[in-house]
Amino acid sequence: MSSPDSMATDEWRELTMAQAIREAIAEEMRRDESVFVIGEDVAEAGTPFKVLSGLVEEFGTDRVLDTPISEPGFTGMGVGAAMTGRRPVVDIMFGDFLGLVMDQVANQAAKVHYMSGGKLSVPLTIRTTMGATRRSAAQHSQSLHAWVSHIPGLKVVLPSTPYDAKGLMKSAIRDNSPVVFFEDKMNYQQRGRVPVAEYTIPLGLADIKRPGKDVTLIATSSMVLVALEAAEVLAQEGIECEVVDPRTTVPLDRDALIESVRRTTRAVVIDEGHRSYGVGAELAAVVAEGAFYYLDAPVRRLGAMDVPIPFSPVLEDLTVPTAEGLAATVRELCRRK
Amino acid sequence: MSSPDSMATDEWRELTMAQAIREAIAEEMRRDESVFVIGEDVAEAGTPFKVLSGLVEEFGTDRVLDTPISEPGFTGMGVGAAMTGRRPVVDIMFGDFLGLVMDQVANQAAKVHYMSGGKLSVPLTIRTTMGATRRSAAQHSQSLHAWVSHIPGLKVVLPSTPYDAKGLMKSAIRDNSPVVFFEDKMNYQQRGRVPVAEYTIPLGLADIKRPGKDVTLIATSSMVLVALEAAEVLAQEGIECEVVDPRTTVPLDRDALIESVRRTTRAVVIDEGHRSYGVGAELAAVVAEGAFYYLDAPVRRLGAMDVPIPFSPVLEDLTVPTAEGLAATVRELCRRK
Amino acid sequence: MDESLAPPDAASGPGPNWLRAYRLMLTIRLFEDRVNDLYQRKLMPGLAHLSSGEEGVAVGVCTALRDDDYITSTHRGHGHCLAKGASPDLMFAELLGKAAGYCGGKGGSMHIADQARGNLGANAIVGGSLGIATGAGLSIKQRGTDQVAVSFIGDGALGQGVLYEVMNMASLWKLPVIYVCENNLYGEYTPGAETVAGKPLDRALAFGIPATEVDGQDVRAVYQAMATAVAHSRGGGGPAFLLCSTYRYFGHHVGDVDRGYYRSREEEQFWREHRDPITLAREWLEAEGMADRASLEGLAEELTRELDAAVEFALAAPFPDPDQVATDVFA
Amino acid sequence: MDESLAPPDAASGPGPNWLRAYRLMLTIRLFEDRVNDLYQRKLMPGLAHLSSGEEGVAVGVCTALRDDDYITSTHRGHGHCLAKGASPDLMFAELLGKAAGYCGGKGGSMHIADQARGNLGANAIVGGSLGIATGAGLSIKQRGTDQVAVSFIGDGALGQGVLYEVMNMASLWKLPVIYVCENNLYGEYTPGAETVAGKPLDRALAFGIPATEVDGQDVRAVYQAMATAVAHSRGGGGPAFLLCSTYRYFGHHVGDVDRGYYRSREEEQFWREHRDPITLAREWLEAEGMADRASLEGLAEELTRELDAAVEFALAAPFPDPDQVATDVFA
Ligand SMILES: Cc1ncc(C[n+]2csc(CCOP(=O)(O)OP(=O)(O)O)c2C)c(N)n1
Ligand SMILES: Cc1ncc(C[n+]2csc(CCOP(=O)(O)OP(=O)(O)O)c2C)c(N)n1
Ligand SMILES: [Mg+2]
Ligand SMILES: [Mg+2]
Repeated sequence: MSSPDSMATDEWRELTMAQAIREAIAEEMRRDESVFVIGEDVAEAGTPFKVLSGLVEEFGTDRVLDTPISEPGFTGMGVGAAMTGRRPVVDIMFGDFLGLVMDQVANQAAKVHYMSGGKLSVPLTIRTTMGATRRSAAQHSQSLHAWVSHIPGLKVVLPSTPYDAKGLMKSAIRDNSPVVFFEDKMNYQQRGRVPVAEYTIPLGLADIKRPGKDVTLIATSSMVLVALEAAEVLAQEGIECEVVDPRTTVPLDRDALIESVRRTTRAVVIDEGHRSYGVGAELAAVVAEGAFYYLDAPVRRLGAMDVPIPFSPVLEDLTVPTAEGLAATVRELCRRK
Repeated sequence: MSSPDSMATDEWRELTMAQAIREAIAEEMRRDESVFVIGEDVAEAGTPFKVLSGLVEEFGTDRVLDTPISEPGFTGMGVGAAMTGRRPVVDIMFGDFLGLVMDQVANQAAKVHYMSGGKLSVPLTIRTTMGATRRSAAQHSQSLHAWVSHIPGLKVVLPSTPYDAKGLMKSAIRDNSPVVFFEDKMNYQQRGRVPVAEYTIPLGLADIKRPGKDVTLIATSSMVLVALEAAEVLAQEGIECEVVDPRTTVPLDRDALIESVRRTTRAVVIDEGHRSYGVGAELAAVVAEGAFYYLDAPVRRLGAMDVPIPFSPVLEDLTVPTAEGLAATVRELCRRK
Repeated sequence: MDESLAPPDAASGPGPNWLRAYRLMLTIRLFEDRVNDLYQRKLMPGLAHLSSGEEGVAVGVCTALRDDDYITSTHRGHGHCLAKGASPDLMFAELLGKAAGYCGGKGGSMHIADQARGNLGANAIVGGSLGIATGAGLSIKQRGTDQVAVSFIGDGALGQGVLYEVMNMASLWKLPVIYVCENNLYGEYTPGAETVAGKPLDRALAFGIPATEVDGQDVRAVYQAMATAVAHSRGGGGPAFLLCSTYRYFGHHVGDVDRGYYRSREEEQFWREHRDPITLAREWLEAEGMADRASLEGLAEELTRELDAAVEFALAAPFPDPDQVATDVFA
Repeated sequence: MDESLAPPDAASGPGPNWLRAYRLMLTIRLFEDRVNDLYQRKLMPGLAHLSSGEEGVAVGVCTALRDDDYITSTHRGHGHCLAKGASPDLMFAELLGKAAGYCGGKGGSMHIADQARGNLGANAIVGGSLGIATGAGLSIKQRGTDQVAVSFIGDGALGQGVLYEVMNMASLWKLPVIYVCENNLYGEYTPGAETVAGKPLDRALAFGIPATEVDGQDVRAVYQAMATAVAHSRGGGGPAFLLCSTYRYFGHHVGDVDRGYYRSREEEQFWREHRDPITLAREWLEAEGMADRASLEGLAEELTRELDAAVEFALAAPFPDPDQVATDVFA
């Protein structure tokens, strides 16, 4: 039930990523009055990326709260509100600001349920952004999903299509555990088919975005698009790539990744976080271990360069993985027979 | 020059880890008046672990500053002082509190040098702790070195012996980049040989703590002791383990790790951070890729369970890697021939 | 800024059962004595931060609260937990890491929570529960109930920036949150005078939050000030700040025995002899003829038996099953 | 708490060269106009936050500083940078990501630093430079020099808890740090009135820090207040807080053109017509006979040529070599 074409509906529209996310939040707010949005410039402004435009008009300022510039404070308040009967959707404008809220997220939100022996729970959704090449420099371009993926008690979502974004956001809001939802700010205008009928996508299910037999490209968030682009090019050359999107790093659909790599015998992991000690390392380690006896070549990893993201376009463009770079890696991998 | 026995000196003493760290800081404070210590209860109290006892008596409260409980504030001040001619040693009492300072550490300290095109630099050392089984529960038992290891611009040190701790601390303080220095709070009383003569250990050099031919155990911080214990047991059974300690996750001595695994053809990574998306994932991915054509078995990873650290001793002890668990993993790995 | 709020009906009403308040304070004192004893006999894992000497604050504050009001607590939270209605036996069980404990042994001393009585949990991060309590206040406002949320913090938490972030929002949005600062003169081994610039009350007042200072050793004064603050917040008046001067008799934690380098024996003696909240309450009860020595001694014996039994229960209780280690990670 | 500090010699001395101050303000205005133009012509990568309308604060403050004094700046930092003595050509080069830029193109508009003139850098994290400036103050005190450190922040930074953490330490340790808050009435698209409880000045006063409010559109008033604060801090008096009321003419960033939903055209017009710092300064200079219309027009033409040349220089300058991407990660 996870790919559009398998949906039991024949009514579809084209939506942008931003529209799909807004629709998911609006539907959940209509469905459950305990859902509310809190963050900076989320109301009249609808966020700087206009993702939430229209929400305050429908739900009012009691359920779409503009805050002072106090990330630790309002994230902590989200935790407390979640512990006492609400389902907050906390907006952290740029993923880079996670540095300000890691105590609230990792020490409070993630641990309350466990520390209380299951008596208290934190049905909290934290929306934030990732992704470079917006010429926003080092403090507004990071993809820090590795930080939260490492903390037990947090679920982590990385949608790559409008369809996934809507279905996963609805599941995130309904989930009784804290969920961190990463949106690639460069993809808000990306369009895709979304059914008219309501649907959700369970957290923890990988999706094969493109089937193939020669090599598995495990890609997250916007890197899925990069992988699909590379796969298209490589198909011309007779290399059939299977593009697998974990969609959530926690829970991680290990079996799906390993199964694919066992079939193709080769794998490249591509993620936009910094390459070292990033999400890509876990994904690579998982398949390298799980598919060891099937692998015909070492598992390769592509990620952002291990440098702060530079402002200058000529430099910034060198830091992120590209379809060309990925295609070259795959060719080199497949020559090795 | 990196193992005690190869030192060009015949004068040695036994020191605890805590004494070795204190000695390193005291020596650097005598050597360079720009070095100072700042943090909570570091002066008269000498930290709750008494690591810094005696410093304030020798250097006074101008160079050993007790702060309010304001981690973000005094860490940020450490960055500013470092940018303007000082060499601060910032004390973050428990590694768990890194959640409060990740903005100062990752967005400020780590990026200033790069963002300024190399004009400004941040010769800052952040000391903090890691390690569980102290019955301190979920918010005082984490090992969060994966967070900082992922951020370009930060160097990360994980000493496993008093000898390494002293030599690496002196290098950290002299380094012109920000360094995060993790001390396992369970090891402060561990004793080891330290030369009387002054010495430093360069950051980025792995050390073979025990040579062996059958399997490589890549271990960090206190897990080195666990690995050595397991190696001793396994030696009785005829399995010769090589124990390799990277000592710094950034810079990472990839070649040393890969070279060892190519020789032994098997590897187990053991680190006390949570297993998923942890430092162990990077170490495993590095050797799985670099030694792919030499490996006789999949690279295994041991880390803390992916659960918040529970208080109850009977539960907490289940969450951390043990010599028995490691030995079992190695046996299973070496059966696979 | 209005420092003194108008006295509410709550306070001008019949008033609380002072014998019950006395009983609670004595329960806390006896509880902490046993925690210290368990530690010294190496029967308790880890450490604990005792609130002996600060009973007047916990009890005075919680006496002004309803069962459905929320509190968040600190690393020094046994008193808050008991004052809000928790049972000593299940608390001891938690402190010993037993399955019967409030958190199934997973939380321990620094994370006891008792949601049945609105206790959202102790916290091992200084200031860590400020966001939670203020968020509970937001939840109350959104749900339209007349509960209040109380955030107990120590004077050390005045150093944490998040306090000012949440006070700002609580004031802007008129949230029913009461910040109760237990000023026991020290943060770990450092005197508050070395870490607090200006006057603590001014920090709350600067955010438009009514703030009052009260003698934390006088349980009736604490109750009076708290009842006033509660009436203000319940009535939609927004947040309030209560600064309670008090003192911890023991070290920062049970293992902190050599305290000479940061505070004097004389100072400790002075507080124990002249400012003890339980002694002061007993003297008042007797003077008012609400109780006589004999009845209070009887009460002490009764509580002693009760708490000894609670310890026995906890010591005899089983540890959690190993499989519990992996449960409750996700809800 | 003493709000008004005693006027220092600095201020009662000969005083600054007001023509130079006027020149600086005009330079900033013309600089920002060109940034906006470069953006609209799609010649500048990314975004920029213009300080047009706030020139009086940057220039008034920096006129009271020495070359060796430190400043930290914000995302809206072009004015601070120019007022502290940076050259427009190297700044434009940085904004265009060129190798000749102050940061070799690696920083861009939000991270320009000019350590040669004590500018420790702009910052893209609201409140992100507060720790840096306060740490520079600690460094000054430890090194025993008579420098001061100035932290420019916007009113939005009043929401960041770290401000209160560092003000507390600056006050406790009497650090020579001056917090200059540019209150331009908005944080992005939200009015300050919706995000600030109580009075901003009270927040500094609560930490024992002398605080003054000043008309940020009157460069002489800003200078006077700043000179007083600087004398206080240089003399070992500790930190000071300056709240400057001002206004940004353009949107939050160059792309923020539809502003009707958060502020009115009328309001913008009012400030431009009646409260423009450059117009006010010019009228004063002419009234005082320090300059006549003709000479000021000549100056405007000279600066226009200078800044156009600076833009040309930056446009023609080469981008950094690709290998620069991997340098400067570690010092
Ligand atoms: C964020 C954070 N920093 C430091 C600590 C270590 N610590 C635990 S208790 C404490 C002192 C707290 O003092 P106070 O708030 O006055 O409470 P008290 O212990 O006096 O009751 C410190 C520094 C911590 N737990 N959390
Ligand atoms: C910690 C943080 N939160 C949010 C943002 C996004 N942001 C950039 S500027 C800004 C508004 C800042 O307002 P103010 O401090 O008043 O400065 P102004 O833009 O008005 O000059 C915000 C919210 C940020 N850069 N950093
Ligand atoms: Mg205290
Ligand atoms: Mg503003």
